[in-house]
Amino acid sequence: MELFLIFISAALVNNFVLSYFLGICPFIGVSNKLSSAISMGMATTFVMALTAIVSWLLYNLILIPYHLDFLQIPSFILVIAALVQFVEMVIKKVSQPLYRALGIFLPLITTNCAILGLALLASMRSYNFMESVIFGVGAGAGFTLALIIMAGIREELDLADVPKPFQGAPITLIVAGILALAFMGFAGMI
Amino acid sequence: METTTTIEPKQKVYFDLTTSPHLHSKWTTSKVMWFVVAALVPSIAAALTFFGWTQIFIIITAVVFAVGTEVSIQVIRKKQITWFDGSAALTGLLLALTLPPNFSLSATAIGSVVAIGLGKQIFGGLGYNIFNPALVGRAFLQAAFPVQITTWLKPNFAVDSVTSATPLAAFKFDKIFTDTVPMAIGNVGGSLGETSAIAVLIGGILLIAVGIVNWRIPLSMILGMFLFGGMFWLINPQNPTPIFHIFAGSFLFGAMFMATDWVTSPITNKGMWVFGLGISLVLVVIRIYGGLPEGVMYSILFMNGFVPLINRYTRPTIFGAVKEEKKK
Amino acid sequence: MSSKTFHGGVHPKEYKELTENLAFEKFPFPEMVILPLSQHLGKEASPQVKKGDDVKPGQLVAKAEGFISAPVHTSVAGKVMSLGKEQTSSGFPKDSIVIKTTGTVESEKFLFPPLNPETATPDEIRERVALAGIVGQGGAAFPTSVKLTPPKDKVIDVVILNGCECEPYLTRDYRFMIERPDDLISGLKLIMKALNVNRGVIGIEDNKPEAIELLSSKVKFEHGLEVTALKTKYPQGAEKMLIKTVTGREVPPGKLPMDVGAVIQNIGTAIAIHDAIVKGEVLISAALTVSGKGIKNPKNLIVPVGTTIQNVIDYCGGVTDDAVKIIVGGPMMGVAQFDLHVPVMKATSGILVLTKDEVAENPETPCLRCGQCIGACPLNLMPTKLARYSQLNRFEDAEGAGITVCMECGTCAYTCPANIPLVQWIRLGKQKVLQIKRDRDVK
Amino acid sequence: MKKRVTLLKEFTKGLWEINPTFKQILGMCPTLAVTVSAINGIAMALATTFVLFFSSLLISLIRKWIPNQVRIASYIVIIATFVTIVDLVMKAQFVELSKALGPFIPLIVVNCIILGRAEAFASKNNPLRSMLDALGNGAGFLISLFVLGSIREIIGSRTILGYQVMPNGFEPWLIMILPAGAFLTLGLLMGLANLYTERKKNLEREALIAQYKRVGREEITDEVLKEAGV
Amino acid sequence: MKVTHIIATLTLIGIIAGGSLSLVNNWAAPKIALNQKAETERAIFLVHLDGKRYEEIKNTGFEVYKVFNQADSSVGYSLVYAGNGFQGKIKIMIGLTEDLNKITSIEILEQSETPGLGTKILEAPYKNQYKELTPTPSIKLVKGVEPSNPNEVKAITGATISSRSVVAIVNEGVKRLKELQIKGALK
Ligand SMILES: Cc1cc2nc3c(=O)[nH]c(=O)nc-3n(C[C@H](O)[C@@H](O)[C@H](O)COP(=O)(O)O)c2cc1C
Ligand SMILES: Cc1cc2nc3c(=O)[nH]c(=O)nc-3n(C[C@H](O)[C@H](O)[C@H](O)COP(=O)(O)O)c2cc1C
Ligand SMILES: Cc1cc2nc3c(=O)[nH]c(=O)nc-3n(C[C@H](O)[C@H](O)[C@H](O)COP(=O)(O)O)c2cc1C
Ligand SMILES: Cc1cc2nc3c(=O)[nH]c(=O)nc-3n(C[C@H](O)[C@H](O)[C@H](O)CO)c2cc1C
Ligand code: SF4
Ligand code: SF4
Ligand code: SF4
Ligand code: SF4
Ligand code: FES
Repeated sequence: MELFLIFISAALVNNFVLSYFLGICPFIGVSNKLSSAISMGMATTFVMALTAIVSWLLYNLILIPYHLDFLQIPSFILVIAALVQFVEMVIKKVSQPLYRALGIFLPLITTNCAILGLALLASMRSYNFMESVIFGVGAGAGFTLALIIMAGIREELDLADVPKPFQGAPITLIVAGILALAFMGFAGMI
Repeated sequence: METTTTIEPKQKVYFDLTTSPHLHSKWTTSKVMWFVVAALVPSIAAALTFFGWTQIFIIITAVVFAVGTEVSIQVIRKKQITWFDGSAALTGLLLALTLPPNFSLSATAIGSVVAIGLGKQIFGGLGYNIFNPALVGRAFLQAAFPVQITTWLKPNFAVDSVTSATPLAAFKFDKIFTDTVPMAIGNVGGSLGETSAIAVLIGGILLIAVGIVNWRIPLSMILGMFLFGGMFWLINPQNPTPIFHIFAGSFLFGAMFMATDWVTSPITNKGMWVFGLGISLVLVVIRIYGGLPEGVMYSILFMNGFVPLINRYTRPTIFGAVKEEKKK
Repeated sequence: MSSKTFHGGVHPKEYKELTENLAFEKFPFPEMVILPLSQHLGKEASPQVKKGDDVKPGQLVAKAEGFISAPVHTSVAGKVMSLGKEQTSSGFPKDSIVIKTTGTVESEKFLFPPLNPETATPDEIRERVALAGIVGQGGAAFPTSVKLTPPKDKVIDVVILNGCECEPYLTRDYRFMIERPDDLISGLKLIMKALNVNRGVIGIEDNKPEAIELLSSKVKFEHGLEVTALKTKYPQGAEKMLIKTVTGREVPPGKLPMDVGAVIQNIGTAIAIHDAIVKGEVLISAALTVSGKGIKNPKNLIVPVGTTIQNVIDYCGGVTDDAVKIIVGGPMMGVAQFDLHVPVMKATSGILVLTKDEVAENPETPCLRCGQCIGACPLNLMPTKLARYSQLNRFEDAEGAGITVCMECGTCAYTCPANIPLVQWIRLGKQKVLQIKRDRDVK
Repeated sequence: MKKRVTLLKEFTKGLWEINPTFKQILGMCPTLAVTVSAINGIAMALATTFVLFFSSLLISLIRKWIPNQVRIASYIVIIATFVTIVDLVMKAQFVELSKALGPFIPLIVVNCIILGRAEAFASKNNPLRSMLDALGNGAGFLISLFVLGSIREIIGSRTILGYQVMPNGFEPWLIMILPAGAFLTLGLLMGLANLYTERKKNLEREALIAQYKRVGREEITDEVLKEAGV
Repeated sequence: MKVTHIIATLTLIGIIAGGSLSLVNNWAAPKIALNQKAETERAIFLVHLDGKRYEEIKNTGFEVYKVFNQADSSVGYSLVYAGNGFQGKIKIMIGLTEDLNKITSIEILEQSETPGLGTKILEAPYKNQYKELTPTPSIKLVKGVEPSNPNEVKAITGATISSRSVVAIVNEGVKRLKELQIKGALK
C-alpha cells in the first residue's frame, strides 16, 4: 500500500512536472510533437527507473558507509551521465528501430533536472530500495503523462489562433498552469 | 475549330454565388449559445428561489465582466467584436452558477476575467480553447480563495448567512448521507446552479432533445458513475451509492452543461464515450480518496486535457477502409 | 415498415410538395440550342459538322472519342451557327456547337431501328447505349455504356436502380416512377441483361410511398426484381451509401461500385436505355424539375438538350422579386449560376430559383468543435479537420486524413452551426492534394 | 566578419537581449519553483551566479587544455564541485534559506544556463569576457527571478521581502504561491515580454523606413531592413 | 599521447575537485551536524519549556526523548511522530507529561500543506490548543463550535483535513508511546 501511494503521489498528486517543477525544459522543448513526446517520455521513464536503482546503491552502499556524502552531487551526475551513455549503447546494439526512436532524446536526458532531482529526493526522503524504484517509475509515468497531454494539446493549438507573442513557450506555460489546476483535484489523496 | 463566340449573352444576372450546399440547418453559433442560456433559466430560477433574489448580482457581475473582458481583448487584438454571439455571456453565466451563494462580487469579477482571458481568449478566442473557460475561472478562484469558495449557505428563504455543509462535505468529513429527494429538489447546500437536480435535468433534456447536447456525454457519465461508483460501493459499502454520487454536488450540472461544451469535448462519437467514462472514473476517485469533497470541476478539466489525444485515437474509420493498424 | 439506411447523413426540409404532383410538360422548341461537346465525364466528343450545316433532330453532331466518352446529337432541326467556347452551368466555358432552330417538325427526327428487348444481345444493348449518347442521369453524367462494360475479372451480381432522389426540391425521378413504371422496369431488365445479372433492386426513399407501392405491385411477379424502401435521408442516393444500405457492402476508398459487385443506375438512365432500345431514340432531351419559391410556376419539364436556362425560366413565368440564387442541379450539390445563358445538358436534373428565406445565409464563426459534421459525414471523414488543414495549407495532413475520399455531398456544411463553407475548403484542398500526388507520381 | 563586442556589452546583453529566462528559456525549473517570494528568488539567483561565475572563469582558463572528447564531462565535474560548495556553505550558514530552496540548490548542476554558457561562451572566450558574460547572465537571471518572485509575493501574500505592501482589505490570492500560479504568471510575463519586443522592433523598423524615406532611398526591401538589423 | 592527455586531464580534475570538496566539507560538516542537533534541541525545549537536558531513548522505532529540568528531574517525554497531511508528510514534535496523560505542547517540524491555508496548523491559535490537552481516550476534532471538553481541538476553517491529520498523528504517537510505556521500554 505504501508503495502504491508513492507511485500515485509521484505520478499524479505531486506530479514531477506540474507540482515539483522538475524537467520543465524538456517539457517545453519536446512537447510540440506527440511522437517525440511519447519517445522522450519512454526514454525518461526508463532512465529514471535505472537511476533510482543505481543511485540508491551508490548512496547507501558507498557514499554513506565511507562518509563521502558530500560527494553526492558530482557522483550522482556522473553516474547518470554514464548510465545514459550505457543505455544508449545497449539500445543501439539491441534494437535499431528503438534506437532510432529514442536515440536523439537520450543525450538530452543527462542534463534533465528531473533525473537528478529524482535521485536527490529519493535520498533526502531516505527511501528504501523498493520505494526508490517505485518512486522512479512513478515519477517517470507522471512526467510521461504530462508530456503526452501537453503534446496532444500543442498539436491541437497548431490549428488555433493563439496571439503571436503567446505562441510557443508562453502558451505552453499557461496550459501547464491550467493543467496544474486540474491536477489539484488529486490533492490530499496521499 | 473556330474559337469565337458568335452569340452575345442576352443578359448577365449576378446572383448570390456561394457554393454548394445551398441549404443549411437552422442552427447558428449565436442561436445555439442563447438557447443554452435559455436552458439554464430553470436552474437560475431555482437558485434565486433557494438562496434569495440577491444572488442575481453574482450572475450579473459574472456576465458583465465576462462580456467586458471578451470585448476588451477583441479591441486590443483588433479582431471582430463578437459579444453578441452569446458565448462569453454563457461562460459568465455558467461560472456564476458554479459559485457558492453570497460569493464575493469582486472575486466573481476576477473569476470572469480569468475565465475569458486565460480560459478562452489567450488560445485565440471562440472555438480554440482547450479547457472549459468557466471551469478555468472557477478553478482559479478555488485555488485563490479556497476558504471563501467552500463556505456554503443554507438554502432557506429566511435565514441569512448561515453556513452549512453540502451533502458531499457531510459525507466526506462526517460520513453522513443526505437523502436523494431533497437533493433532487434542491433543498441542500451547494453552488447556485447545482442545487436543484430537477431544474438541471429540465434544461439538459431540452438541450438533448433539440440536438445541441450530444446525449453520449451525459449518458456515458451516468453509466460511468454506475460502473465505477458502483464498483467502489460494492467493494466497501461505506462508500456512497452511485445514486448518491449522481444527485450530490454538481455531477448533473456538469454532465448536462459543462462536460458537453462543444469546444472542449471530443468531436468523435466514440471519443465522447471515453471522455464521459473518464470523467466519472476520475470523479469517483477524487470524491472517495481525495482531500476535497467535490471533483466535478477537476475531473472535467483533467479530461479536457485529454481531448486532443482522444480525438486522435478515436478517429472514425473512413467508410469502406479496412480498420488499419494504429498509426506509428 | 422499417426502412433501411446508412450511418450519418441529414434530413433537410424537402420542398418536394412544390412539384411532386405536376406531370411532365413538354417544352416547345427553343430558338437556338447550345450543345457542349463534353456533357459527360471523360474525353470531349469531336465535332462532325461545320458552320452553316443544316441538321435535323437526333442527328449526330459530335462523335465519341475513345472509350470513356459519349457522342452528342442535336435536339432541334436547324443550322450550325458557330463552334466555340460557351459558358456552361458548371461555371467553366466549354467547346460547344450552337445551332439556330429552323424547323419544328418532329416527324423528321432521326431514329435508330428499334430492337426487340427480348431478343437483343448484351453486345447490341451496349452498342446502342453508346451510339445513343446515354450518360448517367444521376448527376455525374458518366457514359453509361462504360458502366455496362465491366472488365472481365469483375463479377457483378446486382444492379441497383437509384430512385432515392434524396436532394430536396427535385421530383424528376419520382415523376418517372409514377408516369412510366413499365418503361423503367424494361430499362432495368435491359441493364441486367447487358451485365448478365439476375438480381435487380429499385431503391426508393420512403417519402415516396406511392412510387414504392406502384413499383412493388409491378415487380411482384417479375423474377429477380425487388423494390426496397429506404429511409429518407440525404445523401441516401449517393452510390456508396445506396450500396451499403441495399447490400451491406462497403466500397473501399478509391474503389468503384463494381469492385463490390454492384452497378448503380439512375431511374432516368433506365428510361433513356429503354427509349434507345425499344424506340430507337437518342438522348436529346433532359427531364428536369424547375422549382423553388423564387420561380413563378414550378414545373416538371422535358426540355431539348441545349436550351438555355433563361428560356426555361421564362417558360416557367420568370423569377419572383425576392429570388436571390439560381442553381443548376439540386440544392445540396448543384452549382449557383451567374449567367443564365447556359444550356441545359443531358444530365441536368433541376433548375432551382431560391429566395432569401430558403438559403439562410449566416455569418461564419470559427469551428466550435461540436462534432456535428463528423457525426453527419456519411463517409466517416472529419470535415472540420480537412477544412482546417486546407485553410492552413497543410496538405500532407489533409491527405493523411483522407481528403481525397470526400464526395463533396455537402452534408457536413449543411449541419455546421458555425456556417463554415467546409465543402469549399475541402474541394480546394482536394485539388491541391491531387496536384501534389500527380507531381509525386511523375517523379 | 564577427563584430567586436565591447566589454560593457558583454555584460549588459545578459540583462535583457539574451536574458536566460525570457529569451533563452533556460533554467525554467528553479525559476518556477523558488519564486514563491522575492527573497527566495534572490537567493537562488545569487547561488546560481556564484556557480556560473566561477565555473565560467575556470573553464575559460583551462579551455585550451581540455581535450574535446571529455569536454562536457570535465565541465560537469567542475560545475558539480562549485554547486557542492554552495550547498555545503548554505547548509552550514543559512539553514532557513537552504530549507526553503530544497533540492533546487543541488539542481543548479543541471541548470541549463550554466552548461549552456560554458559551452556557448566560456569555452571559446578569454577569462575576462567569460566573467563578464557570466555576471551578465547571472544578473539577468536575478532580474527575472526577482520580478517573478515579487509579483507572486505581493499578490499571493500581500508582502514584498517580508514587508506588507497591500492593504489588509486585500484578500491574498493563494493561487499565486501554488504551482499553478507560477506557471500562469511566468507564461503571462513571457507573453508580455514578447509583445514588448515585437512592438519595439516594429517601432524601430518604422523609424528606419522613415529615415530611409527622408534620405530618399528608393527600394526598402526586406533584405535591406534585415541588414540594418530590424 | 592523446589518450594519456585525456586520462591526465580527467584525473587531475577529479583530484582537484575531490580535494577541494573534502576541504570545504571538513569545515562545513561539523557545522551542519551542529545545526541539525540545535534544531532538534530547540524543538524539544519548545515543547517542554522547563526542560534543560534530554536523553534519547533508543530502540523504539521512532525518536523519543526523555526530558529533564534544571533540577535534573524528569519532566516528561518528547516524541517525533509523522503521518500524512493534505499535501504530504507532517512531522510533529509532541511533548508529554511523565504520566502521558497531558500534552505539554506540540511543534510542527515538517509539513508541506498549502501556504496560507493548511499552514495555519503552524500558527499559535491552532497550535496552542494542544497546550494542556488531555489525549485520553483520544483527541477529538470539532468543527464550527468551540471545544467544550478537555480532549477537543477546533478545526481550522477551510483546512479541516490538515487539522484532522495533526490530531490523528498526535493520537497515534501518544498511543504508540503508551504501548511502549506498558512494555516498560521507557525506563
Ligand atoms: C459544474 C460544477 C463543477 C464543480 N466542480 C467542483 C469541483 O471540482 N470541486 C469542488 O470543490 N467544487 C466544485 N463545484 C462546486 C461544488 O460542486 C459544490 O457546490 C459541492 O457540493 C462542493 O461542496 P464542498 O466542497 O463544500 O464539499 C462545482 C460546481 C459546479 C456547478
Ligand atoms: C452525395 C450524392 C448524392 C447522390 N444522390 C443520388 C440520388 O439521390 N439519386 C441518383 O440517382 N444518384 C445520386 N447520386 C449519384 C450516384 O452516386 C450515382 O452516381 C448514380 O446513381 C449512378 O447512376 P447514373 O450513372 O445512372 O447516373 C448521388 C451522388 C452523390 C455524390
Ligand atoms: C488550493 C487549495 C488548497 C487547499 N489546501 C488545504 C490544506 O492545506 N489543508 C486542508 O486541510 N485543506 C485544504 N484544502 C481543502 C479544502 O479547503 C477542503 O474543502 C477543506 O479541507 C474542507 O474544510 P471545511 O470543512 O472547513 O470547509 C485546499 C483546497 C484548495 C482548493
Ligand atoms: C452545450 C454547451 C455547453 C457549454 N458549456 C460551456 C461551459 O461549460 N463553459 C463555458 O465557458 N462555455 C460553455 N459553452 C459556451 C462555449 O462553448 C464557450 O464559450 C467556448 O468554450 C469558448 O470558446 C457551452 C456551449 C454549449 C453549446
Ligand atoms: S536541459 Fe536540455 S532540454 Fe532543457 S533547456 Fe537545457 S538543453 Fe534544452
Ligand atoms: S441527383 Fe442528387 S437529388 Fe437526385 S437523387 Fe441523386 S443525389 Fe438525390
Ligand atoms: S462533403 Fe465530404 S466531408 Fe463533407 S460530409 Fe460529404 S463526404 Fe463528408
Ligand atoms: S460542424 Fe462546423 S463547428 Fe461543428 S465541428 Fe464541424 S466544422 Fe466545426
Ligand atoms: S532547469 Fe531545465 S529541466 Fe529543470
